[in-house]
Amino acid sequence: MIPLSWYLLFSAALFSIGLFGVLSRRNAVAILLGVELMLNAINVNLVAFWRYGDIAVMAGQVFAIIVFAVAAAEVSVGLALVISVYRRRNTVIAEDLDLLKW
Amino acid sequence: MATENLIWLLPLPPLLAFFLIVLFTNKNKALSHSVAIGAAFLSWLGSMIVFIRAVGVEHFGEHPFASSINWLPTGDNWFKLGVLIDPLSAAVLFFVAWTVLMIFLYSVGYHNFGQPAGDHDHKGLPPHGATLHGHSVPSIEPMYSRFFAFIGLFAFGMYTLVVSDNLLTLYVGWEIMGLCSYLLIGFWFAKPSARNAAIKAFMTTRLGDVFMLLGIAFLYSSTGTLTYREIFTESTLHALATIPSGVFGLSAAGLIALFLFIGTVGKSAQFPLHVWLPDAMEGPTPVSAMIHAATMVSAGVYAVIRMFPLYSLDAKTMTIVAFIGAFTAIFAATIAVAQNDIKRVLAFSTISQLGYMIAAIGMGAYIAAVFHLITHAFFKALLFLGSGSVIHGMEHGVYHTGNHHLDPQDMFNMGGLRKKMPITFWTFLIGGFALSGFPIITAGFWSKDEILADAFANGHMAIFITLALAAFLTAFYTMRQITLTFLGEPRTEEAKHAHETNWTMTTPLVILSVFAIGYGWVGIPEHFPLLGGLIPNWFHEFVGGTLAEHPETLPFNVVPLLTSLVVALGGLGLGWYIYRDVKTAEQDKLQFALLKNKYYFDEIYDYLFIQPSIWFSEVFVSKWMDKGVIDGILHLFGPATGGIGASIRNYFDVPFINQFLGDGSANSVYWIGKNLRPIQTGRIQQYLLLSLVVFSVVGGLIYILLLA
Amino acid sequence: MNFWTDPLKVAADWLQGVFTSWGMNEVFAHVLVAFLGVLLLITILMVIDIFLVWIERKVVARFQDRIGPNRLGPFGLIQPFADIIKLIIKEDTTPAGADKVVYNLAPILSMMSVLIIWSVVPIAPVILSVNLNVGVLFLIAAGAIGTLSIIMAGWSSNNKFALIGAFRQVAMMVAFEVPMLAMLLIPTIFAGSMNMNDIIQAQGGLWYFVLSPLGALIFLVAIIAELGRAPFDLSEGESELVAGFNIEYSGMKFGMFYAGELLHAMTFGGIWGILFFGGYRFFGLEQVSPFLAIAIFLFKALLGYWVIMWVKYTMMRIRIDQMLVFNWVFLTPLSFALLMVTALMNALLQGAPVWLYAAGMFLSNVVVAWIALEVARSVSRKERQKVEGVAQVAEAHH
Amino acid sequence: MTTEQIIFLIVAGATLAAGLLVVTSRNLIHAALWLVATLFGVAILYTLLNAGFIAVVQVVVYIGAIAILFIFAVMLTRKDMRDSGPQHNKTWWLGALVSLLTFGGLFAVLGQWSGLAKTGAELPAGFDSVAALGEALTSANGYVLPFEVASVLLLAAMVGAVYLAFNKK
Repeated sequence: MIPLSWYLLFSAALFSIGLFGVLSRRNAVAILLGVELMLNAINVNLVAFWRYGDIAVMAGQVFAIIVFAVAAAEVSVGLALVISVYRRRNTVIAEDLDLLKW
Repeated sequence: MATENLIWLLPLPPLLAFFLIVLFTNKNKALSHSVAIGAAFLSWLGSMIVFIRAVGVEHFGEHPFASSINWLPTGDNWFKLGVLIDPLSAAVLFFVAWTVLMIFLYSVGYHNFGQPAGDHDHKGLPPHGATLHGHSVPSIEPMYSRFFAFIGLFAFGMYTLVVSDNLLTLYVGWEIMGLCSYLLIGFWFAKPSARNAAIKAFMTTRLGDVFMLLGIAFLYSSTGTLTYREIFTESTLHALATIPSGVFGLSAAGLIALFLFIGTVGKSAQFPLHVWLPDAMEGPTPVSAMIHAATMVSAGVYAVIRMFPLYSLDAKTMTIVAFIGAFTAIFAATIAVAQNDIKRVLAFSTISQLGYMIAAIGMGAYIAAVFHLITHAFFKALLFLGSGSVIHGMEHGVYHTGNHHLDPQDMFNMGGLRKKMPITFWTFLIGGFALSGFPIITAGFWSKDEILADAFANGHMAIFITLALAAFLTAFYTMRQITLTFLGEPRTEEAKHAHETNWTMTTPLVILSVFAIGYGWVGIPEHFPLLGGLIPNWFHEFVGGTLAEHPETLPFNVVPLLTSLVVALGGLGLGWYIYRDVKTAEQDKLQFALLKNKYYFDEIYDYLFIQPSIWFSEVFVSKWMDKGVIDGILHLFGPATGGIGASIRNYFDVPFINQFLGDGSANSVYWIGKNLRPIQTGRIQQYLLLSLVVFSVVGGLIYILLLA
Repeated sequence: MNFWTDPLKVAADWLQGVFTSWGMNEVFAHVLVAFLGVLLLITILMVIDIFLVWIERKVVARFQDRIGPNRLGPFGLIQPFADIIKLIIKEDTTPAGADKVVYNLAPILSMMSVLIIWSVVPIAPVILSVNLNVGVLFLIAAGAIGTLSIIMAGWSSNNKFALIGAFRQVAMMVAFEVPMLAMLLIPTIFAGSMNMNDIIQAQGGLWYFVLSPLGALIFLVAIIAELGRAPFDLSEGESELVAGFNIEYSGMKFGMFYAGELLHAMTFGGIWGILFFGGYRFFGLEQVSPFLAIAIFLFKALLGYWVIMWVKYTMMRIRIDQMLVFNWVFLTPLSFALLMVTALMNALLQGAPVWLYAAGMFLSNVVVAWIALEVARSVSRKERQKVEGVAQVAEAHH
Repeated sequence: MTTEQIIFLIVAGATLAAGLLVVTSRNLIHAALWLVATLFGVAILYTLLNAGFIAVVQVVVYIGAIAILFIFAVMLTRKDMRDSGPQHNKTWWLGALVSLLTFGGLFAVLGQWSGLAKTGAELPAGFDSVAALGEALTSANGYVLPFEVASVLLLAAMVGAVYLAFNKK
């Protein structure tokens, strides 16, 4: 049997990798890829806690499902945003999209 | 499908129909009424299934169909909502389902479906008729769909009230019906009389409802539950009976019961809150009139019967109930004698019959009350629909002659309709006989006789005599009505040309008349001579199962039987004898002003309550308090505030706030902003990075300094 | 328990015994046996696949009033082998600027996406590769891999035709996965389980085709679109895209796409049979012997395959916009409506006698279908009137 | 070292490697494909956790829909897809530092947690996690409300996405 810690460490690592992607990629799509990694890490945690906690309590899996839904929504809207930005500004480099500054 | 789930679904179809019609189909009349009737039919079907399954169960009273869900968390436990079908509500459900379906069907014909739209009909006014190649014909109701939407909502309220297992949802259904009666009475809102009647009904019932709400609240605060089956446990009842309420020596049970009863007094138009029901006849049609006169008002009685175990705890309350019931019975009956409007007669007879039931409950004659409630609902529904049919027939005559000033509801304009409208006549006759308790065959006889027998057997002599007298009057004015309407010769041209209404109106009459006769036979007392025991007293067994201890059957006694025979036959005979050849209202000996004006109750209330409140609002509040006192004070404020304001501005605001705080802070912020500006690059990743760095640093510091 | 009643288990136990007698580790032996089983299944499938080529060619020939392959061997049975040899000895080109790894990975994935489906297909009462409790969903998952393979192929060939073809194909597959999923849920509702074997077992008395004919029909349409065969073969419209996503592929790589498509078709035929026609069941015959059950299942699968071919060779190709409109505006709402109606009826008729249940389901299906057709008709009439003007339509009616 | 553990180590290692490639590879299509690989690995971990349903849904939703969507997006925004120029911004080292910090922090926190070494109980016989999940998702006392809300969220997202990506020309 695999100890819980392995899963937790794995998801921690995956999360950090995703975070790195989010923080360092220039391409907006790539940033979203990083976000996906982070979400997956969270899901692994949730399911692992379900498995190692009380099996009868389905909260972990349910949350995982909810996270799926949220991820799908996030990606669809995010990519739609990227595409419409690309239509207007003809770029998807996050650094170029800095209209928000002073 | 499981019965419990089915019960949950019972009230829904009419509600859906309501929204469907209001939101989508109100343009299309045919679609609207088919939606409404379809919904009513679904509910009817479900109710029948539930009823049949209920009858099938052995000892249904001990384990009724019940299910409930957690609704509201109240601290340590839940407030439960749920449905309950026990023998009582099953029996009530039966007649509700039938009557409601009949009403829906009947309305189609009554509102002249299929007739052309009126030439100059307005929304909010009764249809004035249309001219179809040459001669004038009835025209379809302008707000046809709306009407069906309303009665759909009404049906929802009624079903909710019947199937609910606690006082709260009962109260919800109750109020929904109050709203519906307001809407339906004021259906022709362009008629001032209808408007006022609607407001009057609403206000009067509201008075009762407020008390009922008080009662419910008191009940909840003292027992912590509103579910019947939790209230009617030995411990709870005993506790209620022992706690003193602190109001004129009543126990808590007594006071609660009294409050609930006031609600009933309002809803089922008992004295002194009966005044709204006669005016409710302003409602567009006997359909709506019958909705809240034959069906809704029985809701009030149902509420009392439902809470019977609570009532029976306190003798005082029971006495009050019995007294009010009996008084209303005789009181309304006397008024009914002098009314000429065919619908008003029925309205007052309704009031008096409800008084019967209330009196019966007051005497503890539980089953008799239920029995009379149901039989009365059937034959009174039949009578109202019949009267509607009569009026409709008369309107045909009116359209024929074109004399629109003639009141098609005045019985003195009718007469001899027997030949013109045979179906209506026979069904109306059956209903009338049932109402006046024509011996043996009619349902009304059995239920009424049972009440009288109860009164006699339990030695309530005063009530017994009152009720007997009321029964006599009932028979009398019923026969008066029948005679004036159907027998003899037509008094007017219109009456000559009245003719039978179409099948959508007559079918309900026929069906209901079957019940008006047949329903009595399920409740024939066992010890009745000859007939007793031929048919087992199923009703007594079934409904009696609702109570914890099954009420014993009465020993037979000949006195009440003779009384009811005498009063019924005597009243009928006398009524026919007096009115057999009365031509005009002038020849009517019994048109006392006192009775005609309903003992001047409206005037009294007007003088006692309405005028003072008008004075209070207009003169006292508006003129003195508002204009005089409050405005005066306000006018004082003005100059004073002005002075204070000016000084504050000159000596504090301008120098300190503006120059020092305002400009100073603005300048400093500007300076800071100018120097911090470069940080804001507008690059989301850098923001995130920055926040994360700060977070990790601060988190680390906190961790090191505080936790470790 | 002898070989005829449960061949697989007998063989597996025997092999296990042999391996362990060689002094092999228990676990390792088990894994090895399982591996061999998988290998066996794949081999059989591949052999069937070879003959599918022949069947396809024969059937299309008949549809087009030809004879089809008839030179090599009896009825040209050797023909497919010749085809294969040809494919193998062909030059295996890789376009310049192609993304090598992805380019070579794509055909493998596409073949894999077909084969992986068979890991949950019960081919006989005792022969279920994996008795997965979410088998039905697994189909969609496998389909997802197929989609991936196509887009990889289209992108990596560095060819705009291929890319456009892949885009169309993927758009279509993603679109039609929705009604497909909805229709997969209908047998799930009936059987109360996503396990394929349970679904088959539940179809003892009544095939779900009887309960939900409309569902079966929609599912058929969905799988045809998933396969990208006519009338949904717009991803490889020769006239516009030459050959679609696999335009740059040659030799055995193309062969893998091709064989994958054929096997996919038959597989989906089998799935159709399982979900709506009782899989390997045929009036208790399957109890006689597993081999008979396999035969029945294969027969049903081939029948489904034949239906798919029938559609392919009778219908004409539709445009991409028509396809998308057809799916998103018509098929998806219809399938959802059907799903809801089925669930509702299932709840209402809970505990009703079988005949009533079946009748209710069937009638509800018919009603839904009728309404859908009425709506479609009125809409199309309006369209026509927009285009042609009212008059002609009116007279077209008389 | 049981078989499960071996499988886990292999899969986890491969997944993390794929994840690293997702955030580092210059070619975005490759990054997306590596994402697919990562998701597969995670799905396998789910199966190791006896969460078959979640695993399949992972494949269906992520690979079948999300990954495809990514690839589409990358191709539609083709101009920046070329490997020209750096794929990481100038502050990538800081980002790396922060994520390493995060990992270290999580590691430290986990290291102190007591329930870390606990191993899950055996699945009770005949326990159908799919059925249980269905119950939990639809029972009134379970998670039906979040479930419905999620559906609403999806609808809103769909509408928003269609509106945003709709070409107003």
